[in-house]
Amino acid sequence: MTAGVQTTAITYREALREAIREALSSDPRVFLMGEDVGLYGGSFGVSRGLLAEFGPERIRDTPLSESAFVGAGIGAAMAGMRPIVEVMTVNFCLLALDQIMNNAATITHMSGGQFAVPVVIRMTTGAGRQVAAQHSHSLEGWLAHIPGLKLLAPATIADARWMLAPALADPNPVLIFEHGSLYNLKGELDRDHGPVDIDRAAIRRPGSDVTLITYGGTLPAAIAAADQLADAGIDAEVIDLRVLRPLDDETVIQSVARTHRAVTIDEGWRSGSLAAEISARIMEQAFYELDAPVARVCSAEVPMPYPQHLEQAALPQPAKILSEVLRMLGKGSGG
Amino acid sequence: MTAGVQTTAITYREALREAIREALSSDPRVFLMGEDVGLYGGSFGVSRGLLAEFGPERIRDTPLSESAFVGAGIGAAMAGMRPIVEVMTVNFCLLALDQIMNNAATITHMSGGQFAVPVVIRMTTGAGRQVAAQHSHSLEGWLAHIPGLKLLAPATIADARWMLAPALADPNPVLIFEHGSLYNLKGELDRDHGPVDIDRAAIRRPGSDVTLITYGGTLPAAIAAADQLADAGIDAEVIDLRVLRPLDDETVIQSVARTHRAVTIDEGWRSGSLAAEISARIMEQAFYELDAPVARVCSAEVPMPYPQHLEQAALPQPAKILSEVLRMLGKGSGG
Amino acid sequence: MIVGPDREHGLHLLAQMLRIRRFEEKCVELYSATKIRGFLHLYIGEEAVAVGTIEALLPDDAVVATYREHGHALVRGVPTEALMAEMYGKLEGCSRGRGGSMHLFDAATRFYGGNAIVGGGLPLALGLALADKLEGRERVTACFFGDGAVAEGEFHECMNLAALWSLPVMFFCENNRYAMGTAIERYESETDLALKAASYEMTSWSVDGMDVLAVEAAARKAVAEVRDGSRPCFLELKTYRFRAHSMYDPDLYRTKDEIERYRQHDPIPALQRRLEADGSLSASDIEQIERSVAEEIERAVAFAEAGTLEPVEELERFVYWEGSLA
Amino acid sequence: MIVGPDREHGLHLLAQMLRIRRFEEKCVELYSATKIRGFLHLYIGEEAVAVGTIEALLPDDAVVATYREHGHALVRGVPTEALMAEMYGKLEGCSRGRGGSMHLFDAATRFYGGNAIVGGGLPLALGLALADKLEGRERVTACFFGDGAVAEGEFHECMNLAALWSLPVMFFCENNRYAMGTAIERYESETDLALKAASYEMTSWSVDGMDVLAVEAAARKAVAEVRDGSRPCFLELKTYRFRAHSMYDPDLYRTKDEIERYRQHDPIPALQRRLEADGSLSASDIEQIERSVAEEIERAVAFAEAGTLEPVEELERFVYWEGSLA
Ligand SMILES: Cc1ncc(C[n+]2csc(CCOP(=O)(O)OP(=O)(O)O)c2C)c(N)n1
Ligand SMILES: Cc1ncc(C[n+]2csc(CCOP(=O)(O)OP(=O)(O)O)c2C)c(N)n1
Ligand SMILES: [Mg+2]
Ligand SMILES: [Mg+2]
Repeated sequence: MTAGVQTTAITYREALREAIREALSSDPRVFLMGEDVGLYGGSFGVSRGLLAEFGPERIRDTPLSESAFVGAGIGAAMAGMRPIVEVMTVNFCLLALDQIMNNAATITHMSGGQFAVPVVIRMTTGAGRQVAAQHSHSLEGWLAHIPGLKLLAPATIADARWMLAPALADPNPVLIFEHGSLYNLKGELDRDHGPVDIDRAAIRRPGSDVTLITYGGTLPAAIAAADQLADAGIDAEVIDLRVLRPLDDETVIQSVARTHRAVTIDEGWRSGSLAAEISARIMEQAFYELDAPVARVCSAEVPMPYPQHLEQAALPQPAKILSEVLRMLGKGSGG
Repeated sequence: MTAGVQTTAITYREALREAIREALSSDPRVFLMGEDVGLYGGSFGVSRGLLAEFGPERIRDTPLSESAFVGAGIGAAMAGMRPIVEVMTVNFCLLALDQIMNNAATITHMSGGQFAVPVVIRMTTGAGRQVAAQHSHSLEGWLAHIPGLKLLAPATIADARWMLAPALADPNPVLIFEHGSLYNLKGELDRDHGPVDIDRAAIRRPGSDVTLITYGGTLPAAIAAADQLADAGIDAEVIDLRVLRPLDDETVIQSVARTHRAVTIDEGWRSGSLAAEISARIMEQAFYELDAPVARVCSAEVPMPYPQHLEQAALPQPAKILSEVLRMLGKGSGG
Repeated sequence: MIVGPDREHGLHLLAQMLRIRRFEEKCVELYSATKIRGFLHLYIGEEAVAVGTIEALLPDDAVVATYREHGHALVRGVPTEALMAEMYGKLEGCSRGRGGSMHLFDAATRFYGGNAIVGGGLPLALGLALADKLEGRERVTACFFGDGAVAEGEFHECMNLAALWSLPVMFFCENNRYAMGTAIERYESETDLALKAASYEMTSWSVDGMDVLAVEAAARKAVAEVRDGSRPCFLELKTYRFRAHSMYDPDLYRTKDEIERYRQHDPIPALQRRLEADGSLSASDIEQIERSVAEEIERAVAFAEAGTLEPVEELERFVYWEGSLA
Repeated sequence: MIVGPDREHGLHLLAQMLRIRRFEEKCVELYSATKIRGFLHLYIGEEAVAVGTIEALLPDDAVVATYREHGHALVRGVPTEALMAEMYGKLEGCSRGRGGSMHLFDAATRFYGGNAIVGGGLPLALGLALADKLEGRERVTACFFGDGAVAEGEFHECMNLAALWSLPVMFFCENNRYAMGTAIERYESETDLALKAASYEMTSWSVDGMDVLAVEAAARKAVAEVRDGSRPCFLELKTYRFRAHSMYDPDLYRTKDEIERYRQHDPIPALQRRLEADGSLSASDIEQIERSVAEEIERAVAFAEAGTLEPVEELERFVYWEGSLA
């Protein structure tokens, strides 16, 4: 910790709440709506206390009507408000996808640039809590296919705290994905940090032998793998994409130009994953820099099974990243 | 045409209709349902005449309730029927995506293999008719992300005619995408052909210098580009993927191993396209065979604009394929 | 019984309906000439609905419509030239040519589209109204949709949410008895749509949508409830489309007889007859209206013809907002 | 006034409710011991609903339920051992361990899940019923869902389609007054749910879901309508959950008082008192039922404990169907 920087111990959940509280306090156009965001405090406890502080007009509990309230957020944004819409989990956003793709992502273009859609849509994403096939999707990489949207994946406490303000200031619809495994993450928060750059990826660990590219819930696995690789004398760089659309090619390509090797770690299903897009972009922009084919460590292509051992086997794990890198460097066990 | 083969001149639309008629005639468990499939004859005229022939119990007009009737098709399939559900266009399937991903694709696995879901869901896809942003999506490559589904894209009259029977015989949910630009395609149909293989891609034009990989609505553009390349002395192989999930890697990889160059042509938006997946797989399985990076010709990343010149500019065109290949072969205009 | 309008207002309503009718008749011509492409959904026969309802709105109110929205845009005040240029896909169009017939937008008149997904506009209307409510503005959001949209889940979610939150949304259900080729009896178990609205504790009425005076009277009453009561209302407008669903539709699912029967209730001659009976309308009045409408449309066509095509280099503009917001 | 059951039937109903209660109490224990993981939604307090309604079904009928479905699976006849093994995620579970608490499936008893998307099971129920209708089988599909599901668009689409097509679906709406932490008055503009059903021209009733005899009587009547009339019915069962929404829920959105008030209507003591008053139930009866239930659950736990974990190599099985179909 640099001397002189004011920090506080805080959880990822609290960091999100602070960001929302700050937005509500500083801009009367901001309001929060979603299922159980009010009296219940949010199904993951993010908005606990906000109803008491800001009242039911600005902290709005909604019926189980995902399409209606997501669309209402879009409409309110078109009319000049700055709504934060919480879709309880990414699994339920399928019910609102028409509104997201055909309205939020499209209206600015379709109207010839007349209407901005400054809505922020937050959702929890990811697996790891044994909640089985219908509640364990990681769809953020897949949703990054849609032009007109911006997608953010805060993977650190600082990003959880500081991404919301720039997302609300953005004139475009911004989707923010909070991985369920991160809410209880604890760490020190730089209190004077201020809004972060929501255009760029971040290098979370510099390295020279291989680039590990990831985001959101799999950042801890990538860091853990990099630590284990360091023990084996391999110096891995870890890139946290942070922004899933539009992708920051520059940071990725420059890293690969230094390391000549890349592995993307992505909790989405492998086929058609964001990891595929990263691989294709490296192919297109850095092919001649590569010493080995870009590899992917993704989730197994199965609806998530309930039992812990199968779920863990389906998810990207440090051990799989490790063995991918060792194989790539010709140091595999030969298995 | 080989001597002795019985053929008839037929359109793609008629070929689809014949396939549905055959299915209805040969299996009492088959029925067709969707918006305006009956009295109206299908919004693209595919089912014209079938209501009169098979009656309203088996040709069922539905309300505008995409989620309910797609889900009802899934349920009926679980109970032993063989429903053909028509979603008028891919644009509206967003409203039924929860049923498709969380039920159709998931129930077999989630039930531990107890229930099969032999439903066929047909939809029109694609742009090119100036119907603008909300009616011009090409989402089939994107939907190929979902495990548990099979996805087919008939690009020829033979596939339009012969893919339905194996799709209905398949115990899994099968999505069939009919590109709107193909319905009026006319050609000769081999009457004795019989069910086609729905596991494999097809080489539509053998070649040795470069592999053009595509499917569905962009097959004609790829063929046209190959013809023009032939004029320039470049021998392009054209692969029609036919099956978008699970992908037939073997046909693609073997071709690339021969040609050492590949371009994927895909009407989906570029980022997160099926073309990205193809690129990533070639990266993983044939990196050392490549003489140049795999390229993609996709749709521009915009909601489709209405005016013809902008729409055509947004779509993959033979000229773009041509220039991609020439660039790859170092024969670009240098522009 | 609706009291007759004063002469001036009567002529105004007639002119508004004729503007729509003639505009669309011209569109049909232009479609055949391939000047207009893509989907074209005509409102011919239903003009009394847009004219009567929008009459009840104030300039600051908002409108959300469907893909069958030329009439609404016209009478709402979107410039006819910009509308026609949009139909042509020209840069000077009200959506810069990018939207076309189904996606007319106009910030100046608070015209929020043109939505081609059945039911897709309803949630937007809720949001516009919510913004007004939160900001304490006494504005109304008028939301138009067809009978077919009532079958969509979205309708149900939006009716409940609007009623629950007392949002100032005016739901105008244009019941032309068909969703594309499917008659309402064939897709709704209960065809009394106003009854459905009541099941959300929402005030609802039904009115003859072929009678522009009746429509206007009902709309004024309903809009007043929304504005003063700050709560949603539902108005069913019973109407009929004389033309096919779109230019692609062979229109084989209903009888010529049925269409003919409804043509007897054509809202334009109906109003004309009424005004004539009142002595408020003379042959020269009609002639003058027709002439002025024809001129307006001619001007619009000339404007559209002279318009420019956006340079291809600008294809990727407006996918994201250009610049920042206040 | 519901006539009292005969002694045997009364004891049967009591035993069924106790099976659910004790099974779930054991699940809570096992959850604390981390034998059961993920989401666990308890039915405690609502037992009369599953017991009374499923009593009205024939063995060949189908059941579609929600994530709060242990009770339904148990009384429907899914073997208790297989249920408990499923809670453990063991290969011997009724979904081979892959589904867990929210995804209980059993082909043998036509138990079609366990669906964790609110409203997600309704379309499936329509399809099961449509298959029966098309094949001319006189079966009923019972579809369970909560009050919260009524706000989903899917509910609306399914009510209409079921009524329109006269599908033999029995809609059982388990109104426990809360969707997670939100009370029904806070998310429905019209809280009379049976009234909503009526807006689809569907026969509907409402019944005290804490009185198993009343539930059974109403369910028998409704199911008979569905079976004989070959059309859907809607039955609202007014009930209450005594426990939190799931094990994650701190339950801070309702008062202890409210919960206590409803506990006075606990369906199990209520039936017990009634049977005692009739003289049909003695202390030794209760003791015997409790003993047999305890043994059943002990056996199930032992079975689950002894069960096997599926080898990791089998992870990718069942994503696609293995083999072909007839
Ligand atoms: C969600 C969705 N489903 C299907 C369609 C195709 N479609 C366009 S208009 C239409 C009929 C709508 O009927 P209605 O709501 O009554 O409006 P009308 O056309 O009669 O004005 C259909 C089925 C669509 N655009 N959106
Ligand atoms: C579509 C969808 N939205 C949100 C959720 C999260 N969720 C699970 S249960 C539940 C409450 C449902 O309430 P109700 O239908 O009344 O059933 P109950 O839990 O009371 O039995 C919610 C919001 C979900 N599973 N699915
Ligand atoms: Mg209509
Ligand atoms: Mg409930």
